[in-house]
Parts: sequence; structure tokens; C-alpha cells
Amino acid sequence: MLKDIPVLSLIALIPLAGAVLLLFLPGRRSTWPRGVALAFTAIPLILSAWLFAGYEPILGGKAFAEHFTWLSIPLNAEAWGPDAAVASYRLVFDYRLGIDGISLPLVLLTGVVSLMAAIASVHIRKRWKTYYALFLLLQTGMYGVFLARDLTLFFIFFELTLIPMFFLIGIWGYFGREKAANRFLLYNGLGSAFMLFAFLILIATLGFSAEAATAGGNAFSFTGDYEVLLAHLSDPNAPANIAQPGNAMYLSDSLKWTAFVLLLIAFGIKLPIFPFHTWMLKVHTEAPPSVVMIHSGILLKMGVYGLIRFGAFLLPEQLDAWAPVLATLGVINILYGAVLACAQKEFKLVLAYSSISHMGIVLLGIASLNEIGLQGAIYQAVSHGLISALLFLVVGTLYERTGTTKLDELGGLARSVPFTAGILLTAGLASLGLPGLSGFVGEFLAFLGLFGSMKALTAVGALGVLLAAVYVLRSVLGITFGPMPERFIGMKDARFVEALPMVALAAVILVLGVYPSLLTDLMQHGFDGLLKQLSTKAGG
Amino acid sequence: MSMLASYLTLAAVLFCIGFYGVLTKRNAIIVLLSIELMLNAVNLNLVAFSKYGVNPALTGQIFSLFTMTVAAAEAAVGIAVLIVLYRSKATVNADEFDELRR
Amino acid sequence: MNTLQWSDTWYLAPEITLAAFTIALAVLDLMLPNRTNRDLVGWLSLLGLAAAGVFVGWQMYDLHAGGAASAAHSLLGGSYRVDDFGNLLKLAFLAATFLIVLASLGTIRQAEMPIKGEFYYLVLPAVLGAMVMSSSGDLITLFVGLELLSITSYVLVAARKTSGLSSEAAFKYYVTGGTASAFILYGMSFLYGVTGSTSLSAIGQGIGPALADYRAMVYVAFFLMIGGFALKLALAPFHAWAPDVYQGAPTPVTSFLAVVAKGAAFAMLYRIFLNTAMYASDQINGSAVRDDLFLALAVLAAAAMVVGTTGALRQHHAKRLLALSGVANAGILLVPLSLDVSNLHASLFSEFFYYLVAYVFMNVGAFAVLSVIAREKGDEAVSAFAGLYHRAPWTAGGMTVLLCSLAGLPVTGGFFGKLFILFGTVQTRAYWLAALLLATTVVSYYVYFSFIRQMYMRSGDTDQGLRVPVPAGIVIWLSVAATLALGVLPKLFMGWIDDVFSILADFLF
Amino acid sequence: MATVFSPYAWLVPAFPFVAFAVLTAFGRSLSRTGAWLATAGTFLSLVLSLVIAIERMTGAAEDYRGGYEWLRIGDFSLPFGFEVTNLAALMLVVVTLVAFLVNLYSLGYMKGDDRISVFFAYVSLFTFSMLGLVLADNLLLLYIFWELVGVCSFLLVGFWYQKPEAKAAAKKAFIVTRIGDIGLLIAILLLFWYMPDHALDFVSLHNVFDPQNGGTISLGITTLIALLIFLGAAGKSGQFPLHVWLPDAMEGPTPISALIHAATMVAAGVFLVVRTFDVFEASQAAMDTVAIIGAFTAIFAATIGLAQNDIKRVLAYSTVSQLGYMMLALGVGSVPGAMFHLFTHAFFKALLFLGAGSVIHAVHTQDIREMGGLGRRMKITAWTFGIGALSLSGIPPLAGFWSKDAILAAALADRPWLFVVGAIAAFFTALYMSRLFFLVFFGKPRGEHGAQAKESPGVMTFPLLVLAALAVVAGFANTPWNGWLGQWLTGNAEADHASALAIVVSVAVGLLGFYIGWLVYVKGAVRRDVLSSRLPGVVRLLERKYYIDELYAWLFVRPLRALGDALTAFDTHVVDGAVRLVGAAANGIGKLNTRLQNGQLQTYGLAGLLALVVLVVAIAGRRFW
Repeated sequence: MLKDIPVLSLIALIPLAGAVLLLFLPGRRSTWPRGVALAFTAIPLILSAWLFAGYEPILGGKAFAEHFTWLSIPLNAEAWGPDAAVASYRLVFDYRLGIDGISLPLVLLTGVVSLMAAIASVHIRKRWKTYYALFLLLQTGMYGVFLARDLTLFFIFFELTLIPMFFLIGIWGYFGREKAANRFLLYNGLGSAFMLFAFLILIATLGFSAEAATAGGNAFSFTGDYEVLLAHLSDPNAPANIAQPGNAMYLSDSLKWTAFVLLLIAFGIKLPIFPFHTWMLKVHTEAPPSVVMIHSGILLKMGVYGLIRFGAFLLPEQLDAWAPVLATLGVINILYGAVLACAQKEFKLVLAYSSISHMGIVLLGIASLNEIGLQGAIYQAVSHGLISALLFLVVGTLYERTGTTKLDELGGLARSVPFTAGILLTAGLASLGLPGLSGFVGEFLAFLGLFGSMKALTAVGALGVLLAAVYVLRSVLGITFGPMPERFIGMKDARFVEALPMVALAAVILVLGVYPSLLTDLMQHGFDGLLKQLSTKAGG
Repeated sequence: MSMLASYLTLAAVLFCIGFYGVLTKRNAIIVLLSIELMLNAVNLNLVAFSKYGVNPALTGQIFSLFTMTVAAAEAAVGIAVLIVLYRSKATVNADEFDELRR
Repeated sequence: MNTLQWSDTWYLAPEITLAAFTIALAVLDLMLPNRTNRDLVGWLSLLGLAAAGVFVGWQMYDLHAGGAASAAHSLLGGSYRVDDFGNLLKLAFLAATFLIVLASLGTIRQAEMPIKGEFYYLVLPAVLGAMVMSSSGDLITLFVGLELLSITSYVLVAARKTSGLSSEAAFKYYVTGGTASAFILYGMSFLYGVTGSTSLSAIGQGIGPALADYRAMVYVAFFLMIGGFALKLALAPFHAWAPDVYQGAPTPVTSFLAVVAKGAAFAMLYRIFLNTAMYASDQINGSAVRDDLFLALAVLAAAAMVVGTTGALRQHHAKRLLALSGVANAGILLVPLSLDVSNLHASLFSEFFYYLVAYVFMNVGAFAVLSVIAREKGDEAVSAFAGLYHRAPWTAGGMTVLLCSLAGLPVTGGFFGKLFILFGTVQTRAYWLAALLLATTVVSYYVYFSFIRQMYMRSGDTDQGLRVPVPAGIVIWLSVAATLALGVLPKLFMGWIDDVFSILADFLF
Repeated sequence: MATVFSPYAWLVPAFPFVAFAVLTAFGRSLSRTGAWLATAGTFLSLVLSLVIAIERMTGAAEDYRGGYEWLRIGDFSLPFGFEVTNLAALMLVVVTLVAFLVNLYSLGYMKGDDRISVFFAYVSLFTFSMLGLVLADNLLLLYIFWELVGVCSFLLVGFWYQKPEAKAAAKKAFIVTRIGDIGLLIAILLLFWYMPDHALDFVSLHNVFDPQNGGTISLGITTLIALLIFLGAAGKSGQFPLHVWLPDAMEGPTPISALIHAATMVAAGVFLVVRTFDVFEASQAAMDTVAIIGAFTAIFAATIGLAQNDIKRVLAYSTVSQLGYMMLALGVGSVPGAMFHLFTHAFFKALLFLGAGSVIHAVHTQDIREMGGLGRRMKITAWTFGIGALSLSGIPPLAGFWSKDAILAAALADRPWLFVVGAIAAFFTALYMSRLFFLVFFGKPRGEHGAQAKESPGVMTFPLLVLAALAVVAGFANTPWNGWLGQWLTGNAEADHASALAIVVSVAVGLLGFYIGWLVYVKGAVRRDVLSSRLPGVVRLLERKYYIDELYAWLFVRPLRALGDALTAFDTHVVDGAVRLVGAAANGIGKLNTRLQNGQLQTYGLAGLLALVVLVVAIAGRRFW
């Protein structure tokens, strides 16, 4: 039954439908928008859970691939120019959705975190209608990014996340919201510009293919279809691989490197990789917590996903050659982020830098170029998504009550809000990689994978684990332990709507920590293609 | 050919003078006149070409007729605009027309 | 058959219609007593524009009636051509003018423009000029069209008689325009000199051989014209007049200048470059004149994009800002032409035209919103948009779409327009242009989102609802709809252009 | 002989876990019953582990292994299983027994604390993790539980979270042990990539590192692995230089000190080394390191213990010192010695802590200078504490004597100079224990509470009695003339290096130490400040624990803080500055344009002219010259 309905499109577009619907509903009070938003956020989650149930790693999700010809644009229908046999060139941007072991975990992550963030949006005080509409629009963007199987489509969805985020930060944020919103928009816009550049280069070379000859002569097309690009990559007869003068579609090594570096920067900004991380500090501190849940929980993962999906799969040689660079960058990320996290006086900043540190671990996983590491990277991405979402949920809840997130103004909250404090402690332990919680698995797999190839670097990176303990305990204990200021006496503990997502997220984190196979089984064959590529490169 | 060359040179000189006037003269009237000067340089060019150019024909001269007519119309409008402007600004100094800036 | 036949009048129907309406309306405007509202004239001119549009469409249908992929009808000895290039642009111009006039109905205040009638019937000859420019096959006709457009638009700019700004703008526009015409004309004269003809096709054939002994003169000819066009198109650094003029002119005229005048100049540029400059290279001693000329265009385009966008960063006056954005967009529009036309990249016109249409809609729409706000607040600063979200949420939403299109964000016409142009640059491996295009696009986010910040994140002095006049509302929503349509289904339009237009039949003849 | 009960060994940790789950779920509603419930859970596991142990003692049942696959990636798989060996069985008994007694004791000790259910939840969680650690059949699983016990210890040390000291101590405990954990983690990574088919379970470890089929892994790597594992062990077992957290950990409730920081968790390090002993045996360098570190820790901590005035800290340092002994034993290759001492030490050290707890309970202070004369008021506590003290000081025939003697004998046989060190440490041990004992229970009451101190309730004294009994008899499990325990543990008959010399010396130093203590603190024959007046420097040095904490502050804490601040500046000014610079650049170009817009038409024209000239010269000009 799963095969009959376009479940992927439903997942991607239902939130959009919700957003449109919202525009026509009364927005005086929060009830209507909130209800609709929750409903339209829950449905995709259910659908993706359904997907999860029906997914078979062996098939690699081929069963779910969807494709409508969206636009195939005639570039030139002339028999003109040097080779007159040419009938037409077409530019084919198709609507292609697909799913595999790499994207499915992230889709699930998106579903879970979005729903939790939607529930946690009780802290939003104004313009509910607009807020939830944008919130849903954002979801469409995110799902689309993880599901798209066409470069242009991917780019469009990627851009689509920028606009709602700009509003969400700029309207509902804290004091410095406008600056933060601008910073976000420009920096990420730059990133997507780099990405588009790389994509177009690839489309113009790898994407070139001859179609069935028509009456007028041969028909050629440029396509952004991911599968086609992959096929051409390994096909020696593809024009992109034929080095002869005058072949405008030849994908020379220099071009490959250009594309690779462009992609690395593009997704490095999202990830973020040092030194492209400063924008996300502002977002973390200025955006409303429920938005940061999405941002830190999912948006950063789009960088991870893109880097693997395109950087790794489409340009394996470059990745292979640059694995040490990536690993070094990863280690820098880990240590830099960790050390800075140790020095912050604002809890949100601690979390921001800890995100940088954790994303470094993802980089290590990617750099390992073996299955363990790559799975570790994805796993780390997912678990970090959940953990940071949970942490920011707690931050929001605490800010509601204490009105501050400065470490030196907080303290002893375990007495007045024991439940929240307990959750915070749990989340903290998860983020410092305590076994039995999801954080550990990703970390361990990433390190394990990289250790196969680069021992020393891994060992250095492992110091991050120690520093993680330092900054997490420093901040978390600073908030929950110690003597409590009088003004916090008589604070109410988390309400049900706040407690519900906390418990849910904590539960997921625990389950993933205790029984990782839940996710790793999905990824089982996800990387086969890439690994084959690499092995052949190594062989020949 | 030398004939042509001299005509062209003269035209070029005229054109340059005109352009120079446009760029430097403070009096707006003079500026308008300078534009006319440039157009006349063109006419000279056209006529010269139509006489001494490659396969001489009347086309050039006809072109120059068009040019003159149009130039006349243009000049008329220009003067009109200038008059309106003078009404509101009470000056014809081009460099005082800088209310629109930055 | 070099003389005008009766049969030819049919092909000139659109132009004739416009001319007729112009005269009729002028007379009518004189006749009407002063107290009667001149909107009547406005509606009539709308009628005229519509009629002309219908004729154009009819002719396009005719051209392809025989199922011929593409044909062109040339009359008056090839000095005037009715072809798809011309027709497409004519449609665009007519549509744009139609929207502008429609929007102006009800938004122009009497105080702003004492004699509205003039505006309504002077727009028509301006469009006529633009149409002539877009479908001439001869230097003379091109020049006449250009002047027709320019002279009328001088007057239009000055339409706000009472305001000194308006007339100053008119003066500046006049001087620049005159100088530009002079340059173009001077260049043309040399072109005529080296080839001995004013017909584009003849020049095209003659220019290759002429290179042998007149190379310098060819350079002079084309660079003079390039200079002139750069001035007309306000390509940086020839652009400095544009913000002043746009600011001084009445808003509808501003958007007319930004859209139609620009488009017409582009039409002329295409005519001249694709018919003559294309052939300015001889294989014998392979002088690279052609490449130089196109390179010059590319450089100008790049400069325009950079200067326009960065200049807009520091601009707080909405009209000046849009003027600078116009500079940047002119640059973008110039990119496809400046790219090397090879058998891989013959889609330059489709790219250009697609973006032009997108640009028409987003600009006209934006100007309409601006005029509505300005009319009500009498202030044309960007800050006038403050709190628009609270006052008119839907209008704010529409404006947001238009701005996204200007900024080239999906899913809007602007996005795909830029995407196609970008792809062209990458295809022809003009990576530096692509990089600049992308960079300026990112910078432009800041520029255009400054409106959005005002609308959504600042609270204006007042919160009572903003009344949007019906015609303006229609225009705004038409533009928004068109922008979105172009963004969601580019195929329809792009495919249509490709079916209709043939680079072989329309140029390179 | 097939084993009957071992397949159910997984139940042993299961009971406490259930208790933990129940308590966390609805702890608040059932405060005191919850406590009883936890105790009951531990009791069940105690029974079961006793059964298992007895079964294994009566007939030599073969080791049992069970489990399932935890994680499979491609062709690597990480199993998740438990293994019952004699060693495991012994540890099960020790852990469950002490845990049960501590639970019982806490019922009295923690009475009236409003978070008592939380306390018992933590304790149950700890018991579960510790048992899991004992049963784990592979290194990864062991590591997981290893971390869990660490967290429990952290939670319990910080149980009174409002005390800043508790907070600091908890943080310190976690972070310092974490250092060791990283070592262990890297060791695991190494093993994963070097072991044939990535096996991590102890059996294959044993086979791979077995001398006869050795050589599969190079000596260098082996040493590296061994040292990294030992780093982990040192972290947990408070070996020098990672011992600093253990004394501070005494901020936790006293029962916790008894359970975690004396009997079980801190011994986990020793257990780990024993579990992976094959790796160590394969590398002499590693063995030497272990032995030397152990010996040094033993004497180093003992000396500090001499100068402490906090009753619990004295005991803490003695724990460190005793753990040093165990490491020493391992270093000189005597697994039985180490395990035996671990076994006895668990009892008498738990006894001492609980006794100390009962004292603190009575006088509400931990400073021994404010105690005194409690012997008459708290008979049971005094007697049991005395037994514990004597046992620790190695006075025959108490348990401590036998185990310590075994170690010293082994050291003597292997490296005599280590034996000397050990003997001196033993002397100090006896000395500070006697000091402690006499100061607390003899003389006049000094603190204000001392006068009306009274004996603790039954739930608290009963465990004391049990432990005291064990502290007396446990030693006979392995005496020089019958090495039963050693045989049972290692399977092969241990070549016991029983030597008269060792016995004599250890007895001598023990008695001497105690005698001196008696002279000084009871009889007053020697003035107490004899040392502090003669060489104050030494005493100060000991009181300040050799300034190790200060050293660390200088070496790590401050540099880290400084680096953090430096990088923050770097981040805000350099990295972000670069970003701002880009923005400024764009703005700058814009400014140029604004400069041009001066409203002067002729300026515009001039700009155009210049541009045109440049364009022509640049593009066309190059063709002509």
C-alpha cells in the first residue's frame, strides 16, 4: 500500500498545505494556528514512521522513488552552429524524490524534532498565525532537502529554508534579532551561492547526456538528476569523462576540485566548519528557543547530509584525497568548539560552541571513508539533533521562569524545578557522550571509523570527549547545583506541554543509546555505492 | 581619400568640442547647444561618408536629414524643459541643478 | 517594393493604432473641460494599448499560421521587420505599459501631476518608439524609434510641472539622453561609413570584409555605440544619472523608464549586435574584433551588477534604491548577450527575455506598492514601509514575493531567470561572470530585505489599515501571480518562447 | 559439570535495575517503602550471586557465556553479552553483599532526608552498573558500564548538590576519571583495529595475547594498549597521579563512600587489569609501570593519610594506598594476591567507613580533633571499628594481614625493593590507623557533641557486625599454607611465594606502627607536635597533600581558562572580524558610488567618459600595441 501513494511528496508537501490553510484561518488567538500546526506537523512524522516500517535496506528505498517531469526547458531548438546535426539541447530539472539509508534517519529526525518544537512553541507570545505558517513552510523546506533527488530541486528546498528562518529569527527573536536574522540570511545565502555554482558546474558537465535521436537529429539534455550524475560519474563513455579539446562537457580535474571546494565551503557554512561558524552563534543566542531547536536540531544536519550526498558521492576522489584535511578540520572543530564552550558565560553560547564541537565529530566520521565512520557521522548528526533540541527546549523553559540564561545568574535550580533540572542533567550527560545515551554511539562509531585510517588525529580528537565533560558539567552543574538565589524560590516546574516533549526526546535519546541497531540497520547498504567507488579508485 | 579624412577629422573635432561643452559649461543653454553640436558632427560624418565612402549613395544624406529633424524636435523639448526648470530655480547654471543627489 | 504598400499597413497595425490613439487622446484631452477627471483619458489609453497588444498577438499567430517554425516579414526594403523578436518584446512593452497606466489610475494625485491627461496620452508614443526600436532592420528607423521614445519620456519625466525636482530630473535625463543619442548616432555614422549601408543585414554582410582595412574604424563605431547604450541603459559607471531621474520623476514614469525604456534600449542593442557585431570577425587574418566587443559588454555587465548592488546597500530612498537595483538588473540582462554565442549557447535570447519579463512584473509590482504607500504618506523613503505588515498584511505578503523575486530567491520568476542566465554563463565557461552574478545576488539579499525588515520587524507611526486603490491592487496581485507562475512553471513560458523565437530567422539573416 | 544457575546470572543486575526503574518512575510517592524496595532488590541479587558462587565453588563448572548482538555495521559486529567465571562470581558476591549491607545501613543513616528515594534510586542504579561491569564479556560493554558507574558515583558524590564543595567534588570526580576513560577508550579502538576479526571479548583477548600463540600483535602496540588500559584503571582506582578526586569524593554521604569509594567501584580498576591481565603479561614494560605506580601510590597516599584530620579523608587516603597495594600485586604478577586483597579490603574498608559514618551520625562532625572518648558511648561502633583498623593495619590473624602478606610475599619474590616500599607503607598504614582509632575512641570528648553522643540504631550497627565478622574470617580463604582462593580464581595452582621473612616483617611493621600510635595518642609518651615542631615543612607538605591539587590548577585548569579567553577574543575579533570586513568592503564600494552621486550632471558625464576611455584602451587598445 505504501507503494501506491506518493508518500514522499505527502511528507514534503503536507506542511506546505498546512501553511496555506493557516492563511485563511482566524489568527486572533493562538488556539487555531497551534492546532493546525500540530496536526500538519504530526502527519509527516506518522508517514515517515510508516516509511521507517516499510523500508528495506537491500532495496535502498527504490520502492519509494517518485518522479514527475517538472520542467524540461529547451535551450535551443536550432540546427545551427558547427555541428548542424544537433536538433535540440534541453535543460531538464525534474521533480525527483527518493529515500535511502542516509536520508531516512534524517527525515525521521526532522519529524520528531519538528513536532517537539511545535509543541514547545507555547512560549511564542505574538503573531501566532504567521509564526506557525512560517514554521510549516520551514518544514517543507527541510523535508524537501532530505528527500530531493535532483540538484536543482535540492537547491530550491535548501533556499526555501532561508526565508522562513529569516522571519522566525527576525520577528520572534530576542533583542539583537534583526542583526542575527541578517547575518543568518547573508551567510547562508553565500553558502547556497557556492553550492549553486558547484551544482551548475556538475550539471553542465556530468549532467550532459544524449537522448533518443529525433527527426531533426540528435537530442541532448542537461539534467540535474542525481542518479544520472552518479551513473555518468562511473561511466567512461560519458562526455564528462572524455578529455579531448573542444569537448565543452569535459569535467576536468581542476573543475572537479573547484566543485568540491565550493561544496565543502557551502556545506561547511551550514555545518558549520571553523572558521565559518560565527553566524550560528548569533542565531543560537537571538532566536527563540523553539526555533533554535529546529535550527540546531535539523538545519545544521542539512550541511552534513549535503556534504555526504554530493561532496562524497559525486566527488569521491577529491574526498579521498582530502580526507586528512577534513579530519584535521574536524579535530580543529572539536577542540576549538570545546575550548570556547568552556570559556563562555552565556549558556546558549556554551551550547552553540558545543554544537560546533559535535559537528567536528561528524566531520571525522565522514573523513574516515569507511562504513563505520560514515554511519557514525549520520548517527552523530541524528543524536546531536535530538540532544541539542532537548537542551534548547530546557533553555526555553528555564528562560520563561528565570528570565536569564547567564550562567552566573543561575544556580541551584535542582531545588525549585527538579524535573527540568533532571532533564537538563540527562541531556548534558547525553551530549558529553555517556554510554547508554545516543550521544555515545555516534561519537564512538565516528572515532572507531577514523581510527582505522588516522590514529593520531583520532587520539587528539578524543580529547574533545574530556573537554566535553568539562564544559557540560561546568555549565549544567552551574545551573542546577549549588546554592539557589532567593528570587528563584517558588518557581513552578515544567508544565505538561513543556514536560511532554522533554520526556519524549529524552526517551528517544535513551532508546537510540541502548539499541542503536534501530538506526544503523537502516543505513546498512546506504554507503555501498560510495565505498565501491572508493575501493575501485584504490584498486585502479 | 584624404578628402574624407579631413572631413572626418573636422567632424571629430566638432564632436569633441560639443562633448567638452556638455561636460564643462556652466550655462545650461550652452550645454543644450553643445549637444546640437555633437549631432551636427554626426551629420557631417554621414554626408562625408555618403559622398566619399565605400560605394557612395544618398542614404547617408537622407539619414542626416532625419537627424536634423529629430534634433530640432529634441532641442525644442530641451528648451521647454529648461524654461520650466528656470521657473522653479530662477537660474540656468547647470551646476546649481543638484537638488537631486546622494 | 521599397515603397509603402497598402498591404503593409496591416503589418504596421499595432504601431498605427497607437499613433491614432495618441492623436485622438491629445485632441480629446484638449476638448475636455478642466474640471472633468482625466481618468477617462487613462482608460482610453489602456484601451489603445490593449488593442495594439491584440494586433501584435494576431500577427504572431499569423507568422506561425503556416506551421512554419518561424518566419519574419520585412517591409520598407527591410528597414522594418515584423518578426518574433520584435513581437515578443512589443508584447512585453505593451503589457508593462498597460500595468503601469492601470496602476497609476487612482494613485496619481492631482497635486503631483496637475495635468494627468498628458501623462496618459504621452505614454503611447513612448511605447510606439520602443516598438519601433524593437522591430527595425535599419539604422535610420532604429534612430527614429529611439528618439521618439526618448523625447516623449523627457516630457513625461517633467510631468510634475510644479515640482522643481521633476524638471531638474527632466533636464538631467534630457542631457544624458541627448548625449547618448549623439554617441550612438556618431557610432552609427562610422558603421555606415565602413559598409556604405544603413540596413543592418547589409552592414552584417559588409562588416567582415571591411575589417581588413577599416579595423580601427569598426572599433570606433562600436565603442561609441557601446558608450551610448551604456548611458541609455544606465550601466555602471554610466549610471549616475539614473537615481536622480528616477527620484525626480513621477512614480509611474519612473517604472516606465525602469522597464520599457530599458527594454527598448536592449532591443536595439540586440538588433545591432546580433546582426552586425556578430560578423565583425574575418577568418583570413582572424582579428578578434567580435570577441573584444562582446567582452566589452561582459565587462560593462559585471561593473553594473557590482556597482548597482553595492550602491543600493547605502540607499535609504526607495526610488533611488530601485533605480540602483535597476542598474544591477540591467547588468544581469546584459549577461546573456555578452556571452559567446556558440552552438551550445544559442539560448541567449530566451534567457534574456525570460528574465526581462520577470523583471517587468516584479518591478512594476514593486513600484505600484511604492506608489500606493507614497500616495498615502507622501514619503518615498524605505522607512515608509515600516509596519506595513500590521497595516495591510496581504499587500505586505505580495511585496515580499516581489522582493524575493528581485533577490532571486525561489520559487519566483526572478529565481529562474537568474538561474537560466547563470547556467548560460557556466555552460560557456564564463565562470568569472557567474561568480560575480552569484556574489552580487547574495549582497542584494541585504538590499531587498531591508524593505522586509521595515515591513515586518519595525512598527510604523500608525497602525490603521492602508487603503489600496482597486486598480493598483489589481496590478500588484497580477504581478505577484505572474511572478509566482513564472517561478513554479517556467516550462510553460520558456517553452513558448522557444517555439516562437528562432535565432536564425530573427537575427543572423 | 554443566552449570545450572549461571544462565540466570543476568538476573543479578536485573533486580537492582528494576528497583531503580520503579524508584525513578514513582519515587516521590513512595519515599520510605521505596528504600526498602531497593534493599530487597539488592538482597535478591545477593542470594542469587551466593548461589552461583557456591555452585562454582563446589564443582568446577565451566565458564558460561550468553548475550545478543548489540550493533552490526557491514561485517563488523559488536556483541552485548555476559560471562560467568569464578572471578565474576567472586566479584558478584562482594558487590552484592556490600551493596546490601550499605542499603540496610542507609535506611538508618539517610532517615529523614527528603530525597531518600532519589538516593536509593541512584544506589540501585550503581549496583546495577557495577554488576553489569563485572559480568560484561567484552571490553566495549565493560566500558559502557564503566562509564555508568562513574556517573552514579558522580551523582552520589553530588547528592547534597547545594553544598558548593559537593558540586566541586562531583565535577572533579567525573572529569578526573574521564581522563582515564579516554585512555581506555583509545585502548579499545586500538584493540578493535588490531585484534583478528575485530573481536573485543576477553576470551579472544586471552587467546591472542597468550604467550605461546603470541606475536600476532607487535610488542610496542601491546605495551601501548596495556598502558592505556592501565590509565583507565588508574583513573577509576585513584592511582597516582589521578588519585586527586577520591579524597574529595568524601563529600558524598558516608554509605556511598563505603560502597563506591571503598569497596566496589574504585576496585573496578583492579578488576579491569585482572580481566585484561593477558595483555599486561605480554609486555614487561607495562608490568613494571603497574608495579611501580602501585607501590608509589601505596606509600605516597599512606604518608598523606598521616596528616589528615578529617576522619573520612584519612580513610580515603588509606583506600588509595590499599588500591596501590593491589596494583603492586598485579605488577609483580600475582593476580590472586590482588584479588584476595580486593576481597578482604572490600569488607574491612566498608566496615571502617560505615563505622566512621556511625560516628559522624553521632557527633555531627568529621574532624577527629573534635572527637574522642567515644569508645565508652558507642561500644559496637568502637569494637567493630577497632577490628577494621587492626585488619587494615595487617595485624594477624585478621583478614587484612593475610592478603597484605600475600602481596608482600609476591613482591619479595619478584622485586625485593618493592617489598621494602610495601613494608614501609604498611608501617605508615598501621600508624595512621592507630592515630585515627585512638583519637576518635580514646581520651576525653573534645567536640560539643561528643558528650551526649549515643550508639546508632540497629539497622546501622547490624551491618557493622556482619562486616566485622567477615573482616576477621575472610582472610582464611587464602593463607600461605592453602592457596585455595588463588587456585579457584586462576585455575592453576599458584606457586605461592609464602616466605617467613614476609610474614615476620609485615607483622612487625604492623605492630610497631600501632604501638607508636598508642604511645603518642593514648599514653602521651611522645608529644603530638613532635614532628610539626621539628620539621613543620614536612607536616605542612603532608597536610596539603604534596600540593598536587595546586599543581594541577597551575598545569591544566588555568591554562585552559586562559586559552579559552584568548580564543574567545580570537573568535570575536579575528574570525568574526574577517566576516565583518567582507561586509565593510561591500559597503565601501557602495560608498564610492554614493560619493559619485553629487547631483552634478557634469560629474556623471566625466565619470562616463573616463570609464569609456578605460574600456577602449583596455579592450581595443591592446590590439594596436
